Amino acid sequence: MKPGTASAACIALLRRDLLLVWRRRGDALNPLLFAIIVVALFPFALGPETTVLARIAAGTIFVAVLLAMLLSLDALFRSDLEDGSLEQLVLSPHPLSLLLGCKILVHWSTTALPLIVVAPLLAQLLQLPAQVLPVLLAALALATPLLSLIGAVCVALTVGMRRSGMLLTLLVLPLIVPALIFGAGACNAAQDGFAYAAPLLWLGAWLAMAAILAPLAAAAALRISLT
Amino acid sequence: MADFFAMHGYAAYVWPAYAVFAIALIADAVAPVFAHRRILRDLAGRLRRAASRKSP
Amino acid sequence: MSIAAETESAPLLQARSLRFARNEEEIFGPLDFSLHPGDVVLIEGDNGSGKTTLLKVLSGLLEAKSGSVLLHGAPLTLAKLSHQVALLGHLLGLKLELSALENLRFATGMGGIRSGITPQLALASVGLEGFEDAPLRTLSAGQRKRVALARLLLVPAALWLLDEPYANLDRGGIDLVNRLLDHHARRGGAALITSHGAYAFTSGTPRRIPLRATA
Amino acid sequence: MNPLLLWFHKLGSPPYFYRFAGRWLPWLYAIALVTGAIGFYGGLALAPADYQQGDSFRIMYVHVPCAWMSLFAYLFMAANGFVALVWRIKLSEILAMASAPIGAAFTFVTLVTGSLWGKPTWGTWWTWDARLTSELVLLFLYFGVIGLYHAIEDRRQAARAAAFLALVGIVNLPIVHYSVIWWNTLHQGSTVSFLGPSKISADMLWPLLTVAFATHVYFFASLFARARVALLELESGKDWVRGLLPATEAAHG
Repeated sequence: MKPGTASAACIALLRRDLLLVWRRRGDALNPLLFAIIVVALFPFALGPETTVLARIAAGTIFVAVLLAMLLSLDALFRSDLEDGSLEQLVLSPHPLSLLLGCKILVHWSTTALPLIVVAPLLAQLLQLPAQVLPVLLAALALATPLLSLIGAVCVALTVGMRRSGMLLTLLVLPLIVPALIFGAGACNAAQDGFAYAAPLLWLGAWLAMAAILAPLAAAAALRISLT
Repeated sequence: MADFFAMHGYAAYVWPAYAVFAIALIADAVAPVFAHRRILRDLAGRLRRAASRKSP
Repeated sequence: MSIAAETESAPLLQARSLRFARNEEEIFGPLDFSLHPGDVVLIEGDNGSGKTTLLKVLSGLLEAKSGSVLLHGAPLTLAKLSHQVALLGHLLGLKLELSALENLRFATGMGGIRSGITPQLALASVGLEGFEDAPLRTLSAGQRKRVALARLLLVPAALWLLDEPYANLDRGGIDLVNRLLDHHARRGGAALITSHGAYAFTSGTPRRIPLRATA
Repeated sequence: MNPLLLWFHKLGSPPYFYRFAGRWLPWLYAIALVTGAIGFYGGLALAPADYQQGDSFRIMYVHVPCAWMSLFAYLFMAANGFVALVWRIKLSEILAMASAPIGAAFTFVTLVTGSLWGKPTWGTWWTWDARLTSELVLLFLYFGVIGLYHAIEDRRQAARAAAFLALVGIVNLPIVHYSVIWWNTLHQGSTVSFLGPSKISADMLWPLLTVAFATHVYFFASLFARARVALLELESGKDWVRGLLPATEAAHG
């Protein structure tokens, strides 16, 4: 008899969830498409003037990426709840926070990572100055995991509800205001020639804290919603 | 007195602020009173129905 | 050593004046029973009598209103119990996009595996030889249930909590469940089964616990 | 047992708290009304006009106490939420959830009065001043807690989930506040701080503190009233609630 180890469980969970995303890869593209469409709408609303677009580029991309991720957050535990996998997950012998951490990692790497990859394209659409692009990518790389982590806590709280979309938005958005402020703020500072390290460091510190606390909080929240 | 209510031209800002404060707090204070009555009424109705079901 | 002896004699699972309430409304209780190695116990009750809820309370998914659940004589905590308990609910916990084999590999990755068995062997013993790589979506409800039963065979859990294990199964499937239970009991395991009574055991007479909603 | 602990223990029992809160309720409302009236009289009539802002500064006497209360109510909610989650005390769940709508009301008043103050001071109804922006985020946090509480069917589970959200919010609140301050200085907004603490003279200060006292007392009055309602709802099957009924029946004839 071989009892499962925590690392084997994490690997099994990561493999299964990535495999599931791969099998439903059409759905996985939706957030990407959403972000591109949202960004493409702005020039229609504001006119194609380069200076105007460049001014709002970083903020627009940030908002579009966060909204696109929010759109996909709802599904984080939905299918697991519907087919009973979530029950099995909660009952598994391993720390639930660790397992949820794996699920959050999968969420981030399958929704945020593609968004970061297309961010240069979005930046080009909105005429973001080339020297700001690295700052934008760094800020996105730090801010998107925060959304996955904090979002997971909120999803865990709303997991049993049939229509949680609007409520989830209401729960998540106030909590991730700082990510938007620091992330887009760093880009704006870089664009205006100011120092941009401080907000990025703040994001990093917050991310480090959230990476530890959020999975624990998500596990506790999930236990509350399931019992 | 009229001077007091005029607030030296700031009446349009000062009095609405106090009005909002008063309205919000009165609404907040009244809501539980009505809820309290409604619950007791509902409960009494439920008990009456239960009693009439037992002894028709 | 005395501790070991004590745990030896303590029942695998014990419920002591267990009650459960939802929104302050009593669902069942008080319940007293114990399960020793080799026991297969049937919980009988009508729809809505709280059978599924009881299994969830015993597995630690739901919290009892009062009373206690003891596992090997020690109070139940989620972390401890889950090594030894396998729950099969109405929802099977299987992914329809994945094949039977992929589902089982995930289960063994999560919960470990018994010695002397492989996912392939488990599938063969529930009569699904040749369906290893078919996505679960293409299988029938009964066949999916069999995959879930194969998971029970693989995962090293001494206590099985089975919610309506006979549902969706044909004659052969019902026999299969009985054979698995028999095997499990002889191996020193124990099982708690719910049923609303439509299915009869084909072999042996298990202990029965009637469950009635408390008025 | 320590008599104070014993009393707290007794207070935790729903019927005892129901009677206790019912006895105190009229007194609390009366104290809040009287001290509030004194404070407002002092603020509106006795305090001298501000040399810069003229009489518009008198909005301070509603705005600032409400802003304090919006934070106080949140802290109170989170503290009770913590107790509810750790020690599973039913009364704490109820108190946490009862303070949410009161806190939201205070936050709302803070925003509206801040806006009414901003118009004569800054020339605009809304400015993204750091404190106002934080208040706005706080209002959304309140809405989230209230929304979550009403979206879950099981009352106790709902209270626990919402209390948990309140705790997540309180961990996040300092980060929100700091980020908003940073953002505000980056954008060099037209922020004129309402008043520096040193500028305020004693005859301006005492009405402010009196009103602040009144709002705190009011908070507990409203809290008790709401908690009584929630207790009745949650415990409607219990004998002590049924015991309340004959009297009300008789009163209605």
